[in-house]
Amino acid sequence: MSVKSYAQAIRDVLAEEMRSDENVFVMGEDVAEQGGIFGCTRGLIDEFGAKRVRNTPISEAAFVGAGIGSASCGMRPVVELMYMDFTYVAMDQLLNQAAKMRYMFGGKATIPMVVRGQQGIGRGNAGQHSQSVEAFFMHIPGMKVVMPSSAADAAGLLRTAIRDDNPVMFIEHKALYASTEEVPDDPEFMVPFGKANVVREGKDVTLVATHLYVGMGVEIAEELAEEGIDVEVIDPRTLVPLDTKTMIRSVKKTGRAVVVHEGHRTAGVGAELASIMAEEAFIHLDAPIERLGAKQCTLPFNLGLENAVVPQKEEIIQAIRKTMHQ
Amino acid sequence: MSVKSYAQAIRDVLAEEMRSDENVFVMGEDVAEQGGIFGCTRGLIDEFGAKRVRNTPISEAAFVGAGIGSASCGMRPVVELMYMDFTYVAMDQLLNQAAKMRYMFGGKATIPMVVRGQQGIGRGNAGQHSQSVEAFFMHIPGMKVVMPSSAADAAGLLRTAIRDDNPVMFIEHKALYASTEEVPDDPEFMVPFGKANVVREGKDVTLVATHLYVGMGVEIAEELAEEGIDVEVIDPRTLVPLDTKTMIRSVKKTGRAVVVHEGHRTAGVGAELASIMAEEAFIHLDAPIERLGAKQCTLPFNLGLENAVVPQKEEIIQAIRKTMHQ
Amino acid sequence: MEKERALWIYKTMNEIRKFEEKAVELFESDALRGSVHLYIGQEAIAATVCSHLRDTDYITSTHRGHGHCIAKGADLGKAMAELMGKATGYCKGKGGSMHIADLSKGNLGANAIVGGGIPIAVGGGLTADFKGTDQVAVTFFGDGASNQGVFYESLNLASVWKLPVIFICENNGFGISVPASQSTSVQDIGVRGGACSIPGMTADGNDVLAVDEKIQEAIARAKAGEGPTLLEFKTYRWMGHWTGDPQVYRTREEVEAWKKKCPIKRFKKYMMEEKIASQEELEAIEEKAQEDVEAATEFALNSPEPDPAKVMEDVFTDY
Amino acid sequence: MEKERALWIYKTMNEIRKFEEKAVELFESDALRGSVHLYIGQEAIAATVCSHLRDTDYITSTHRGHGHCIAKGADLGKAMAELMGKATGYCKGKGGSMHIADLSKGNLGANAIVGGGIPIAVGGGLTADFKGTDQVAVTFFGDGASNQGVFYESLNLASVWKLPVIFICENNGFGISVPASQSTSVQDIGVRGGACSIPGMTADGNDVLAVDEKIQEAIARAKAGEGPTLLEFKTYRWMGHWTGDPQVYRTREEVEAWKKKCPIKRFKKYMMEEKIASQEELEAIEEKAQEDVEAATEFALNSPEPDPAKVMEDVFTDY
Ligand SMILES: Cc1ncc(C[n+]2csc(CCOP(=O)(O)OP(=O)(O)O)c2C)c(N)n1
Ligand SMILES: Cc1ncc(C[n+]2csc(CCOP(=O)(O)OP(=O)(O)O)c2C)c(N)n1
Ligand SMILES: [Mg+2]
Ligand SMILES: [Mg+2]
Repeated sequence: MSVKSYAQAIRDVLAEEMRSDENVFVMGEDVAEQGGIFGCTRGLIDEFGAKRVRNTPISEAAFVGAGIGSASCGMRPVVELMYMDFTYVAMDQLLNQAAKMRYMFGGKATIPMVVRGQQGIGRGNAGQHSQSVEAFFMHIPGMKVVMPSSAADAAGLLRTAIRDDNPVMFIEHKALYASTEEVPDDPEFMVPFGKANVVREGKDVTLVATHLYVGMGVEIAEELAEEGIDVEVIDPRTLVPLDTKTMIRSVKKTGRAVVVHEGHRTAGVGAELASIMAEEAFIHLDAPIERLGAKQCTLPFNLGLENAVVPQKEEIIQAIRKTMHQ
Repeated sequence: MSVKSYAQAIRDVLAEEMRSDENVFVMGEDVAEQGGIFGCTRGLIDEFGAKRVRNTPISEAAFVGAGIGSASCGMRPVVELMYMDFTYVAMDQLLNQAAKMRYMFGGKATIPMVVRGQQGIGRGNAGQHSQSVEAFFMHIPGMKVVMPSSAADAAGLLRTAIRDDNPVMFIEHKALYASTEEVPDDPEFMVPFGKANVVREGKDVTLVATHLYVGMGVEIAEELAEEGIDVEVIDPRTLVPLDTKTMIRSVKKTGRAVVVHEGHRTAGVGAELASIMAEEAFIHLDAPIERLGAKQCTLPFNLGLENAVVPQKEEIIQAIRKTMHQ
Repeated sequence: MEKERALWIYKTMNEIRKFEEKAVELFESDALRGSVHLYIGQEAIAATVCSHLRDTDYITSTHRGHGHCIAKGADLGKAMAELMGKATGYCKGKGGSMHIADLSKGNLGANAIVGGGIPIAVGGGLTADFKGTDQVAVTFFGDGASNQGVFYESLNLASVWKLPVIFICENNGFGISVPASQSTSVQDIGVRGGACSIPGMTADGNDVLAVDEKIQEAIARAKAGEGPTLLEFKTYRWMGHWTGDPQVYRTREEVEAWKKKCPIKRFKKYMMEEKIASQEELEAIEEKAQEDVEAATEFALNSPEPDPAKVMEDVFTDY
Repeated sequence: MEKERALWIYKTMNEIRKFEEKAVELFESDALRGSVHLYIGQEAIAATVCSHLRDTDYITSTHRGHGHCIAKGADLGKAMAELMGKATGYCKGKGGSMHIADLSKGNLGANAIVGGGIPIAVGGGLTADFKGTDQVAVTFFGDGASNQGVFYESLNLASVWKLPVIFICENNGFGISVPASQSTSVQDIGVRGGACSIPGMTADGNDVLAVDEKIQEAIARAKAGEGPTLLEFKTYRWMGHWTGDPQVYRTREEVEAWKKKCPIKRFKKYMMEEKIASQEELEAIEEKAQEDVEAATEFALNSPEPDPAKVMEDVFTDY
């Protein structure tokens, strides 16, 4: 075990996977000398050279497309998108090509490509640099969708992603890069897809949370424990495939659930998670499921406004309390 | 009143609005001499000339962007996307620009642009020409989202869209173009946004449906009426703004709901609609809300496979029966 | 041209022509649904270009992809079965006409998104660069596609990385109903290579020999590590954009004039004049192509529909 | 150059420079958050180009937009307030540095998506075409942006429609850390106009006079109905891509060499040599610019934070 940041964990797995498989390579804007704007490819160029650590032009559609092509020819590209907001300029390559090729070709293509990058609030990047995009990729079938909420998960899930034979959207969060924890040194350490993490067990209410809200959820659980509310915190880790079983089992036990994420609330991932629980645990529910997400406005620049848009700790606590009072 | 097809209704409103407002113009691929691949701009070039009925290069990002720019300079563009699947090549202009500009600029820009086109199954167009895209535009705030399910609605909603001062995604369905009904001749006929259509009243179960499923829903309701199940069929008409009141009022009355659409089920619009009803009518619900949508695979070419992916009449009936048996 | 290649090209052009004529027939008799975009009139390009490619070389193709697919070695039966959406088709009926791929032959796929396949071919060239092989990647696309941003991005990417990618623009003068003059700001699309320091050349796409000359140059450049080339071939599609296209955008005379420039007849005449092959030899090839298409059609017609129970297969490799 | 214009340009360049120096100061003292991309070193371009534009002419700008915004007539106080996210800022604190727009002055907005503003300017030119006015639309973008597909699509669209759009590429040699040589397949981005039959010109962006000459030509073409022009101005950004950029991609010497080519000093020298203005006059302008920036900063610092209760306003016009 080594204590590492989330960014460092990502970097180390990239290096290890590039070492063990010569087909793995990295491309994206500023990934070479710069080591990525958030440092996730730092130093890779020194070890692996400019061929396997490629700076790209600012042409996301072309380099995602080149990733797809190279993957279908046997390479294992890891494509960095600096901000997930830039998926929009490459959406055709992501959703019409990468996600659909295998299926449309009747299983003839195999596309072991990872598209990774960060999203979210926390740096005053405003509307075009703070969005959460997971709902798109969960909605359109064909890509796996991963959302690591801690350094160890980032490491274990990224290794699984790189070794997966399917296109994977690996969605990091900018405000998590500096977070640190113990990460296994084992170069085979993998976190499987489709297995939710029950971060904290509890019997009164189920809190399903992603990214920043996982850590915040645990804090909240500790606080509420003092007043006798026992919160079970679940991090789905991967949205595709989704571990519905763990969520359903939990809500059947607790009879109450709160879902929280940073993406917009309307037609967001939370709607899906809440619907699944409502469908599968209907008779066990003691209260309506509470659903929290960003308000339906663009992410604003000003910090106070930004905080007014995304769910705050106190709101989550209120939501939990609300479910308890019914 | 005149009996018209859905395509003709669209064409006529375009002509009328172009006649009454010189700032309205139409652009897109094949909209001029060809009159649009589906005939929705047929003959407009003869009346309005090549300046106001513009064929574009196959450059969706550029001409959607030009639409945005012209709208923010005072024009009222109606931009045709031949297939909604092509939103993906213009997603940045749609979701990062059109949807966000007004907000990011603190209310300084006004973007009266309509982006219209068709989507969906029914012509064996396969994976890249059969998708439903409404969930994206419902999720990211800033564009209104309209889904007409009949010729009269197409006419009334399109006029409202063209006169609206905000960007509107006007989503037609290819399999509806030939459907006909009486359409008011009144050149001021408008269907307001944010008002659901209770297509058929009923007291036993609420069926919320969009596009093709509205008509099918009515058929189903007639059939089930014979066995004593009284189905209320609701067409939201616009997803943004969404008439939550009508849905909630209905489900409070019936205690049962089924939601059906052609877009993918996972993280689809139905998840949002079901969640809203589950949240707001929790204590009134007698059964879990049933949610139907396309399976999580790409839309296949073969007709039998296509039918296996999108909800079929019999499945909807089963879902309704299921809610009744709880 | 050497006889073996010439005969292969002639066979391939005939297969494409007859395959498509059959497709129209089937479409009109409702044995076939969906969009069928015909390549008739453009056969010289796919056949000649692919005569220089090996199974290990890559191509990406378009909505008008039958020609490329056949020229890259597709089995006619599996291709026809796919057009009919049968279980025995290349895509098990899941893709149809616009999505045939055969990675075992280096065909990375047709594409229903205009321009969508272009960067994917760059990925093929990138793979060759990584592996240090002498493979080349060819991407076919139309004049209309050359106005898509991703075409340009791909040119630039292939250029800065000096990849063995050959960009082949089949300029048939229209994007559906829109004449190139209304949509495309240059006369010769070949010049667009200049925006990315790529040699661009324009030639007659109905002339096997002209295509042959240019593709050889481009392949030589690619193999010598000199990077990508942009080739524009002027041609014409005889049929409507889709079956049932009212073709308001052109005159019957224009179409007839182009039919006189039939690439197949022209090449036949050349081979006979140059004594590369006799009329009998060539007619035998024509007949054989027709027979093969008939057999393919039989196979397709007699093939089963896909099983709806398997509709969820092939989304992912593992579930 | 005529005195009035020269003095305006000089004033504007100084305002931009001092505004940004202040922004750095504020950023470093934590009075300001987010991404701040500085225009220092490139001032000649925005100032000279905009000296030829009226309020009715349109521009679109970039992530590095303070210069364009100020040159297009922005109020320094409202601009500074926006950088601080204050309620009195151009965007009421909702947009920040990368999203300042002022449609009343023809500024259709900065943009945080590289290339995102380019087609929007085409829409400005399209409007002029509809209305039959002699307005022009100018879009500023970087060398890196010239590799985005939408740049090329926009060139083509403006060209086929012969719109009064002027494409201005500010080539500062880098896209963040990536040198143009690694990402951009041409030496002179001006040549890219050729891909769309648009005249492309390359000139020294640190020389007010060179910029002045080219922009006048382009505007004349636009007003004469001859369509778009692509202008490339070579320049350099003195500061890191963002505040805190470690700048691993260049040497201190390179930066120092470019600082010697300061566009402001160079123009000052020219004006004095040509006796367009005296040293005193120019120093008065410099001082005034400094004072105005100080006042703007005061205004911004003393402005209130936006009210979180109003966060849902401005999504739509009507709700
Ligand atoms: C991104 C995108 N836009 C539009 C279309 C609709 N469409 C299909 S084929 C076609 C014309 C393509 O023209 P060209 O590239 O010249 O190829 P051709 O059909 O002439 O072979 C269009 C507009 C599409 N499939 N994809
Ligand atoms: C579509 C997109 N890709 C990447 C980025 C990240 N990014 C911001 S600025 C920049 C460099 C832009 O370079 P250039 O166009 O030369 O402008 P400069 O910053 O040099 O003024 C990059 C890559 C972005 N904002 N948008
Ligand atoms: Mg064409
Ligand atoms: Mg630059």
